Amino acid sequence: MEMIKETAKVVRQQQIDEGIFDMELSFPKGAALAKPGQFIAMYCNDKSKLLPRPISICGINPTEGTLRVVYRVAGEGTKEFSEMKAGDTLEVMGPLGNGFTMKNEKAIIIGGGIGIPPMLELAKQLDAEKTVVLGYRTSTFLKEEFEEVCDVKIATEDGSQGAKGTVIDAIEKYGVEGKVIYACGPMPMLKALAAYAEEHGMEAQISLEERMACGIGACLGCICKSKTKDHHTNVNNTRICKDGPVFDAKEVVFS
Amino acid sequence: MEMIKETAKVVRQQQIDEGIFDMELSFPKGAALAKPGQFIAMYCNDKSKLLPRPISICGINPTEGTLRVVYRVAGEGTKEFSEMKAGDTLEVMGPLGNGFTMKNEKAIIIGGGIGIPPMLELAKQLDAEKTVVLGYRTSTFLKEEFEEVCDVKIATEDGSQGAKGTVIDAIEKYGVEGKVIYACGPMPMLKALAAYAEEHGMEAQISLEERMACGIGACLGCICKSKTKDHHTNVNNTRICKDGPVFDAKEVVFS
Amino acid sequence: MNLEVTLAGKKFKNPVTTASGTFGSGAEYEQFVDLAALGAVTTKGVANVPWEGNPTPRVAETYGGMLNAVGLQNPGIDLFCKRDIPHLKEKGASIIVNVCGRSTSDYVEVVERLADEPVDLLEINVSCPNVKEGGIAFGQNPDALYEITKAIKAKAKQPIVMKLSPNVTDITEMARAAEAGGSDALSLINTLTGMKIDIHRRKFVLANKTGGMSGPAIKPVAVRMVYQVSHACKLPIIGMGGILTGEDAIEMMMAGATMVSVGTANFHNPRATMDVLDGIKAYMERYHIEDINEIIGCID
Amino acid sequence: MNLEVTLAGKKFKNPVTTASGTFGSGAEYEQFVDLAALGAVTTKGVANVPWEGNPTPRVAETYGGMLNAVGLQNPGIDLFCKRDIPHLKEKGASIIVNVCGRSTSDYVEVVERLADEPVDLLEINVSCPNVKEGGIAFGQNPDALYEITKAIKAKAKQPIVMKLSPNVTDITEMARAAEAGGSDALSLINTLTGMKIDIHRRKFVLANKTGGMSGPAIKPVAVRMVYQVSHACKLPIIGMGGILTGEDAIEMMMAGATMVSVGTANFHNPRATMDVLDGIKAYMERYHIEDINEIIGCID
Ligand SMILES: Cc1cc2nc3c(=O)[nH]c(=O)nc-3n(C[C@H](O)[C@H](O)[C@H](O)COP(=O)(O)OP(=O)(O)OC[C@H]3O[C@@H](n4cnc5c(N)ncnc54)[C@H](O)[C@@H]3O)c2cc1C
Ligand SMILES: Cc1cc2nc3c(=O)[nH]c(=O)nc-3n(C[C@H](O)[C@H](O)[C@H](O)COP(=O)(O)OP(=O)(O)OC[C@H]3O[C@@H](n4cnc5c(N)ncnc54)[C@H](O)[C@@H]3O)c2cc1C
Ligand SMILES: Cc1cc2nc3c(=O)[nH]c(=O)nc-3n(C[C@H](O)[C@H](O)[C@H](O)COP(=O)(O)O)c2cc1C
Ligand SMILES: Cc1cc2nc3c(=O)[nH]c(=O)nc-3n(C[C@H](O)[C@H](O)[C@H](O)COP(=O)(O)O)c2cc1C
Ligand code: FES
Ligand code: FES
Repeated sequence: MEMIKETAKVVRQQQIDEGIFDMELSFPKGAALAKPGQFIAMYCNDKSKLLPRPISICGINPTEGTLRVVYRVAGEGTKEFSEMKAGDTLEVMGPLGNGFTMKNEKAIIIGGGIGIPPMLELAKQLDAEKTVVLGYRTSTFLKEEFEEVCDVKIATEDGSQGAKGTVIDAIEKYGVEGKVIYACGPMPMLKALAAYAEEHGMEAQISLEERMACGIGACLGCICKSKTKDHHTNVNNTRICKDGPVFDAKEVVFS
Repeated sequence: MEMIKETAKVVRQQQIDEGIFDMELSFPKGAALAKPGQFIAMYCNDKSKLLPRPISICGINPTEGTLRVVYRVAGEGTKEFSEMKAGDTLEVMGPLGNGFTMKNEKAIIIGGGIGIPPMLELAKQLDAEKTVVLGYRTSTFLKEEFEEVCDVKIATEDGSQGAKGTVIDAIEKYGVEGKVIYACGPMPMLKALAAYAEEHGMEAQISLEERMACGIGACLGCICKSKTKDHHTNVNNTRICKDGPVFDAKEVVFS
Repeated sequence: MNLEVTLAGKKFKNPVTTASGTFGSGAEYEQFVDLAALGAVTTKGVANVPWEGNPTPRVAETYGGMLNAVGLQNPGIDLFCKRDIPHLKEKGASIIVNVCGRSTSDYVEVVERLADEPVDLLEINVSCPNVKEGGIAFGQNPDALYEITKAIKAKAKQPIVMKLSPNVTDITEMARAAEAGGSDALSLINTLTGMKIDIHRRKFVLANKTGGMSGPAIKPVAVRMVYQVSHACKLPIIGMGGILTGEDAIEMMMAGATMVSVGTANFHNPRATMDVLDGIKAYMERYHIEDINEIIGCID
Repeated sequence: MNLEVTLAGKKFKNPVTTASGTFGSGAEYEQFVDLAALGAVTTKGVANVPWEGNPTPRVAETYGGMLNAVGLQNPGIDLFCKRDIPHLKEKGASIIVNVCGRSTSDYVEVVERLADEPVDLLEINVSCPNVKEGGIAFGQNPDALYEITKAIKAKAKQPIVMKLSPNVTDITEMARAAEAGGSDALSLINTLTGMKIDIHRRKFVLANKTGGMSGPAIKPVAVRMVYQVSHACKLPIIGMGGILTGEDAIEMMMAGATMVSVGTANFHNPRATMDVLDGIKAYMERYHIEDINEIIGCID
């Protein structure tokens, strides 16, 4: 897997929801290589914060040489990013990780909360019959963009839009069917989807999250428990940054 | 002594010599209080560097509400400042220290190297017969501005302009005379001037430098040895940031 | 919202105090901080007689922190009692006096001299890495720490708070020694010994070669030690080391500190103590915490 | 310009190596770094059998540094010898193998297994704060350190480099114990034990509660200890702790290190090792230094 470390320029940034920002980065070499489900490591300019922030790729534009990220302000690092303006620069490394394996089979593309952005480029690129299911708390950022691509079902925690509850509630309420699940979102959602997929004999590709240091497989900071022994360290751990973040749900041991 | 801690805005910045920058800061409350010989504490935006950088005030413009500083890029902090542009902001505290005591007696105003900038505002404000003597390595930044105020004599290390050697060489070569010396510059120069003043029965007000932490007299980081016991700690040390940076040369014990 | 805490039987209006040596005796910060609004002012280490301290340079910046080797310059207890205590009282501040010495009798002399002064606590600095005699010698040996604690406790009118050095293999051993010696509370951490070299001049940056490292860089070590000590003995803790914000203070308190001291942060921001206090209040509001005491040592 | 250094009788083309555990076995950094251009690659700690390591979260950022509690996950010596050593050799790298264990016999087994491998040095990690057994237990007790050093030295074919923990009262005592036990060189510092609390979730950030602190925040402690050790024993030193730039490396060498390891900096900048090397060269050019050996321990 080829990856690039470079100074990228912010091309555009705007706030799209409460605490949620949409940033377009000029990073031509990265854009030329990126695939849906991969992520980039974004470094802070403030040097008291040394570790890169892993952020999923939400959009890939190889023609313009840009990558798009949509992120939530969670702490100091994402706060710094959110204050950047067009023309500002930051160090980035990527694309990182494996990305989704796109299959030509009927698909359910599922995103929950801040796990929604990485599903957009997949929804665009996946060449198969597909439905998108999105789980929000209340406010429905990026929904319109998904709707431009294919049919979209919604779940909200308070039921203010779509099904009330989780993405699984939406799948059941709207009778969404498919052979392959592609998903990103909070751990409980992924765990539930893994069970759902197994029950329904579906394949599930799930994108996991963990605290990272190197982002490239060297530090063993970001492992998840795996059913089989990992090729790298010969134990039941696999590196999310390098061998993931996307895993076959059957391979993952949920805690 | 009143001092202010505030976010100041860079109004103008330009490079005026190799590694030497001239910055105008909008800091109205500071400008209203400042006197020649005082300094400000400039904080870095990069949070890996916590301590403020003490920089002398080179110009005071209470009407515009600005203070001017001229500084040399010596390390990481001054490098950060040098990269700032009009409109950028930084935290500053000041005015700090005592400043020069302006006497209505024939004066020699002496600056050496990066000790030259603090003498400019003094040269402007001092209401007395005065000559300015400036010691440079080679290149003569700010010289023209001093010349607008009064007669200026120069020493350069290589003799490329003015007297060859130190400011004392210039004083002797040009027969500069006065009752009071006001000086800022490297320690060896100040030590020599203290001896020169004593020999010639002159008063010498010298501005000292030391590494600082608080900048306001609390940490006891920045003391110099004094001939009399200090009012603050009752020992032969005096705080440069608070009781200085300007001292009567007779009070200072040079090491 | 209750911010009042009790430490060693003394009440403080809130848990925020100043780290000794970073706040003088308060006067220098009065333009920025209402001293009466602090839980207490902890003053710069004071000895039985004036100390000159170390040669300069005494301070150096490091990544996310700083080194100091001030060497406990101080005016001696006489001038301190005559000038600094009355001034602090006049301003309405509660007072924690930090005491230093070269020998046990030095410490005892200061403590006795303070017997009738309006001082809430005596913080005993046996952990200064920047003086040749005394100081750290007591702070790195549990037996010596036990002995000096006992000697000071025997003479002290106010509760004593032994201040521990982090430059030890096992901080809990030191905490237990101070507890056994009769300390009423503990204060930690003092600075970590460090060094900086000026590679251009090929010289140590500090005249003293080594200095004590402080500031946010050391916070994880401080939090760890406060946590360990709070589980190793029963004494209440004044926690310090790298507190810059209210969130840092909350972290230190969750680790087990009843009060927190703000040190190096004052140099970065002269209003740091007030910002820390405001940050604590904001945290309490956000999570509907009625009483700050709820969060002390709240995680295991 | 000579960059070659000799340590424990082995020649290295330059003084820059990688800090164990921050560089895997090199493969992950190959896109950024020519492994053959390094003085050596120091590999992640390897034990006699595969280790699973600790639960996640294993890493946390701190001010100017980070904490890790990876817990020495490793593939075991068999896979290491079969895959990692040949790969490194193929890339032209010199190799320093970092060895970990839970008991003396674990260490000895690994060391014996490496006897005929093309490895330059064996760095013995007796200072990992993140595993329950072994590791730090040896690294905080001079007698235990002496014994294990002796046991390993008796079986090792390559020179051994005991890696010291900074979590001790007196690093020189540990250095002398390792010297007495027969260590050929010393490596320091390993990480400082720290803790971080997530105040919003009221939980430890690391599953292991405590972790090892590394990065530029700890550099002053590392420089101080390297300096102290270089004056307390005769062994050459591999210095590490917070090296981010060539200037940091020069500082560590002036303090007494013959080689330097770059660790956490790799996470901040995957080309950090190369940048450090370039920075060293730039410094030498600027000051007309012909031979890097001139600056080792050049200040007292
Ligand atoms: C593969 C991957 C993809 C991600 N994609 C996105 C995305 O597209 N949009 C988005 O908003 N967020 C995403 N996240 C989460 C994002 O990385 C964190 O929100 C972010 O790192 C927080 O940084 P901070 O400095 O604001 O928070 P702080 O809490 O100040 O960060 C402190 C440290 O913890 C790490 N950290 C904190 N929270 C997380 C987290 N949830 N996951 C991993 N590391 C964390 C930070 O990277 C940093 O090292 C992703 C995480 C992973 C692992
Ligand atoms: C009262 C006073 C007035 C000054 N006025 C001026 C001025 O008008 N113009 C100017 O160019 N310089 C002036 N200096 C020197 C200036 O403070 C330093 O050059 C500057 O702090 C270097 O910071 P740095 O981050 O670039 O260097 P670094 O070496 O990276 O700084 C590291 C630390 O050392 C301190 N430090 C380094 N050099 C000095 C020094 N010479 N004096 C004090 N602290 C130092 C820094 O403040 C910082 O805390 C003055 C110093 C003092 C004490
Ligand atoms: C400049 C300076 C002077 C100090 N003087 C003292 C002192 O006199 N007595 C003492 O017990 N601790 C002293 N300390 C240590 C602090 O009180 C505190 O324990 C340490 O700095 C850690 O807290 P911080 O990281 O918030 O600064 C001093 C620290 C600094 C930075
Ligand atoms: C993620 C991580 C893993 C580490 N693993 C090991 C290890 O396996 N063996 C070891 O001796 N030291 C290990 N260390 C310690 C480093 O080798 C080094 O001593 C320490 O990080 C200080 O250097 P630095 O500040 O440059 O990172 C590890 C450090 C980190 C950050
Ligand atoms: S973050 Fe280092 S291995 Fe994944
Ligand atoms: S810098 Fe703190 S007393 Fe002068």
